[in-house]
Amino acid sequence: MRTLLVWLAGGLSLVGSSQAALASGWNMPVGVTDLSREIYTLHMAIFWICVVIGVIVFGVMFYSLIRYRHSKGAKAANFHENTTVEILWTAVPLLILIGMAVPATATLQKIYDPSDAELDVMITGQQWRWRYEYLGEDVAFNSNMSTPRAQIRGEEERGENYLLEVDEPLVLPINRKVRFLFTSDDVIHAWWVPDFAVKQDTIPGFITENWVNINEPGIYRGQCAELCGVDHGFMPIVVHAMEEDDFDTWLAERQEAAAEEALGVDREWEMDELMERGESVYGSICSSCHQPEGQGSPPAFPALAGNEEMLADIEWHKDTIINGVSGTAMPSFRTTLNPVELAAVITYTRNAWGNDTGDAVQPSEIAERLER
Amino acid sequence: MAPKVPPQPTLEQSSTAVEAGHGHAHAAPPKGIMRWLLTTNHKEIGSLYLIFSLIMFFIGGIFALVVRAELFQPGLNLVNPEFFNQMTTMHGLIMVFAAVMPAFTGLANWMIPLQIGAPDMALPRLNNFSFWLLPVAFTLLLSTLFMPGGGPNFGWTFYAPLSTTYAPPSTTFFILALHIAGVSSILGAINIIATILNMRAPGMRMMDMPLFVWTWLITAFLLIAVMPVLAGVITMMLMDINFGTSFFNAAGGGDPVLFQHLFWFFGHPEVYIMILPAFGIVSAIIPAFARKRLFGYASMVYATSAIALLSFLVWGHHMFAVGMPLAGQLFFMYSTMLIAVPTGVKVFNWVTTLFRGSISFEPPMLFALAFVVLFTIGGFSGLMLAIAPADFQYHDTYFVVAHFHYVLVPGAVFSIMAGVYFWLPKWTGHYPHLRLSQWHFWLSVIGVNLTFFPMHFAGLAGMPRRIPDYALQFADFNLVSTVGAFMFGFSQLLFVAVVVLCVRGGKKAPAQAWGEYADDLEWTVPSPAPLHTFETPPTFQRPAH
Amino acid sequence: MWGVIKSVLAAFLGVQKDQQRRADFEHGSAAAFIVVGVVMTAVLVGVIAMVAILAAR
Amino acid sequence: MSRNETESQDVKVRRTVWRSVAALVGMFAFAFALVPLYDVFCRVTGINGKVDTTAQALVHDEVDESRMVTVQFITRNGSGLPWRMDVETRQVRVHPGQTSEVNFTFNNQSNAVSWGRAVPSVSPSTATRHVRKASCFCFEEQRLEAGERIEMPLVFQLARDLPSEVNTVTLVYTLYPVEGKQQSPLQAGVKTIEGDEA
Repeated sequence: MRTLLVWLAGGLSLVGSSQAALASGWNMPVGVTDLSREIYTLHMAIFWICVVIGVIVFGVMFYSLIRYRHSKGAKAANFHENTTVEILWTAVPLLILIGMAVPATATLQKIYDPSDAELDVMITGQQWRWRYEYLGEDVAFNSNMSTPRAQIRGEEERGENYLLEVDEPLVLPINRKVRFLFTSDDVIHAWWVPDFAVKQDTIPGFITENWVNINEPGIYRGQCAELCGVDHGFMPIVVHAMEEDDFDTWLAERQEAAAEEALGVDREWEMDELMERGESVYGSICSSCHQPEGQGSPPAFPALAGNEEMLADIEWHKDTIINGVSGTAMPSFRTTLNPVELAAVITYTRNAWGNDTGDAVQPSEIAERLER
Repeated sequence: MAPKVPPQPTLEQSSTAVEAGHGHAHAAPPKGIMRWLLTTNHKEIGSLYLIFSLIMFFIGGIFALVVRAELFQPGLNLVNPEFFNQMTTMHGLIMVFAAVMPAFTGLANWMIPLQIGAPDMALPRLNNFSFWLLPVAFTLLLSTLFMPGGGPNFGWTFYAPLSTTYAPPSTTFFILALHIAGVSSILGAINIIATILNMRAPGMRMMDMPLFVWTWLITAFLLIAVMPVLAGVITMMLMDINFGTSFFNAAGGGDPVLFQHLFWFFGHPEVYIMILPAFGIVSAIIPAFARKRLFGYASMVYATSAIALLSFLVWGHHMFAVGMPLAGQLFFMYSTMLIAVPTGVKVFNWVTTLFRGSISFEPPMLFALAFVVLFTIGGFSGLMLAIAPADFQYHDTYFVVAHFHYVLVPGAVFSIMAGVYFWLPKWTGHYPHLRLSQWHFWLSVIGVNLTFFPMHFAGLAGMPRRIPDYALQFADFNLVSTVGAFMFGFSQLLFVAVVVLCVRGGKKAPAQAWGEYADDLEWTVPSPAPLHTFETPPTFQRPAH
Repeated sequence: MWGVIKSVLAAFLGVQKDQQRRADFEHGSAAAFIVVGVVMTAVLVGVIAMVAILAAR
Repeated sequence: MSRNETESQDVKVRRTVWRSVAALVGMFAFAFALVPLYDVFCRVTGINGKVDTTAQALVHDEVDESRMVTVQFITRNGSGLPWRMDVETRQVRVHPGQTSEVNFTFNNQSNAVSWGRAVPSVSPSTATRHVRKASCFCFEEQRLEAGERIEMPLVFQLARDLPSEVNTVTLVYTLYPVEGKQQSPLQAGVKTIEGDEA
């Protein structure tokens, strides 16, 4: 009986998948992992079961509504219970549900198998970006939405991947089991890529995990799926899945670039350089809260333009950016930005929008402060 | 705190036989506003509840239309994301706590004493108090929108730490408002339980009670069980925000996931609080217009109790994505699937009641039939959501939004409207205007489906909930939804028109306004029901058919 | 007692004959039904939990 | 309705009300009781990666040399604490049953005394119950003088009954300031004055 049901479900889902191909963009994506396909099959199976039950129930209902109209002189029968029928319509749904629970349990068991990952990626949610760290590989970066605000405001034509594009996508190899560790710096976010059928909440102070083994190279897009504040709608996820060789090359390049950036810490930076770099860091990291012109949006996000506390005390300024402020949305940037970026953004905020203090903070100074 | 109350009318004369408008021996009630402020009459308080919830339904509806208008096209067109979040949050809070729940309480106030043959609620002064808490609570809640930093912006589920550490300063007022609304619901629930258990007409046993009374009794028990948990959760939030505790703050050794467990331990039974009375209303209307006794009365009562008990075991299905261990995931999946069985029993019972009946389509019946179909669709998507692996894809998308709106709008809200159309002749003495009611029904049904059906597709295609702007592939779905939402919203003005016209006049209704199969006790008193009824308890007789 | 359990079991499934139901309500006390109902709910929780834990292994 | 019946009904109503109120109070208390219950439940079952924070006795039984498990250590900074937290090694490979020690350093980089607390979390959650810690700084409040640097060991063992599918265990420590105990030098001064007056 059970096997029969599973077969039935499978058969129905085949019908479903051919239809889904016709109506892509209306249904759950089949996805590019074994698990996402399995979940899609479950989804279609339960969907068709619901359709069949619906057709029967609504069929009887509408038949009755048409056949037994008072206006056509229908006379009501007088029955109001029938134990056999009642037992039947309790038992049959129960069996159908058991038939559904079996494959669903099997799929869940596969999802909960943490063994034998070849690559660990730590994913941190932060208002409102994602941070990816390749554990043990010395590669880490932030991933911000790259859709220009002008498109959102409708001043520019919207691109094909409007709101689903980032400055730096997460790059993953195909055919390798990749383990994700999730956590958050502030509130709860949820990392979701429909094509992987992975949706996991990121919880501050706690760590959760999930994994993926991608079958096909490509670019896969998703979004944050847990309300996380003002820009919840603007923290997309883009994953670039590559052939294994390409991934290894990419990883080596990233490691090299990180090493190069580290060398830049020791040299003396010009004011212009710092301002230029700072502007780009500010634009991707700070401006979503403190606003592009530093005007902030009090009371949650104080203005930086003309902020007396910040301008009067450079040490306090550095301290706030490096360590954050507890109990507020201001996180610690100690590890999420490198010394060059920290120095640049401090310099920028002390000199932009009429804050003309003339202070230039050197990366070496910040690096020394982080090490001491 | 309780307002000064006019002296209780003395029982000198049975009023059941007395025509409304003359022959009353009661002390004249205070005039003007004081009459409404001080009333202890269950019918007047019922009307107050219903009027209040109708006003709130429109306020919550306006918030929904702001949300839908913003989502009409991609881009930030009308409001900024901060205000958008306040609108989604307020829409949810107002609709749940200020529209749907008070509407059911209003119907309970009006109808339960009439249906069980009691002269009034058991605790009339408490009744007055619990109503007047509501305007206070929701004026306070709405006023947070004008406070610095804005109103609540963390969704109606107010997950910590977004609602604690990262919340706007007005959150303390939000908590206070919710506390007051909670006290109001609890007092209402106590009153209903005390009335039903102690004030039934002689000869009416529990199993003789109309299903609306039964479902409300079970709902009231649920309220008493879970509203204190909500009070506990928001008290913990209050302490985290203002007194430095760390219930939900990881930094102090707390756990944000604990918040979700506590919230949904309240929240899932809360969902049933909003739907069980609807089952009762529909179970009264369908037999009346199918001219046939309800199929399986007893199994309806049992299924309602089973749903209520099971509702305490399924909260984890709201949290499949937080990283529960496998056994927990499976437990909540199985228990959630199980709850589909008694729910199915109810639908089958209604359909079988229709089978071989003699069916006519008066306005209350139209809404009740739409309820059965559309609530069942919401039930199907609920069943899909119960499958934990598939829920990873559905969770927090528009698929969920579609699901719970199908259960709550053509579910709870349609049942309330069906109930209003059903009982309007009893309340006003007139039948509702037929043509207008039909227009209201058809525009509402079309509007509701235009609004919420495309959301299924948007969710499956990958659109998350609670976003103020969306990727271009979701544009068509959202456009249709918005058109539907405005259609549904404006067609509710017809509802107001029908009610107002019905109060002022219309075709006169007899005592037993909907024929011999609407035969509960409320149909034995004249239409409109006089202010005081059943001061001499009626003799209850079991229905002949 | 068996009768009460049978009735509650029937109630869980939402199946109950009108006659049986009348008999219950004429003879049984409400408290017995409530207690048995709660106990059976606890048993149900145990059963589901056991199945879940076994399946999770 | 006779006077007598009315009274008895009042009594019945009153009884119902009191019972409801008792249930209410019970449920309100239950909500708060859920907090410690949940905590205990989590520790017993390991849900949520919540770790038992008391020191446990290590078990000196046989080491399972047929199995190697990778234990990863990750340190993270919550906002508002001017400390640097480091771990001497990012990961170790151990046999179940084997006792290992890893050193963590805490460094107060500011020029004021401050209190911090490292909150631990373990993944996968099925492994949580099988991580035994003999000495740990988790959850304990640490006080560091301005510029002070301390080293603290974590002595741990993986239980031999660690589920077989687990071959990587991740321990994450997030460093948070202790609320209400941080003070800037200025505030410290004010406090002393108040203390004098008292």
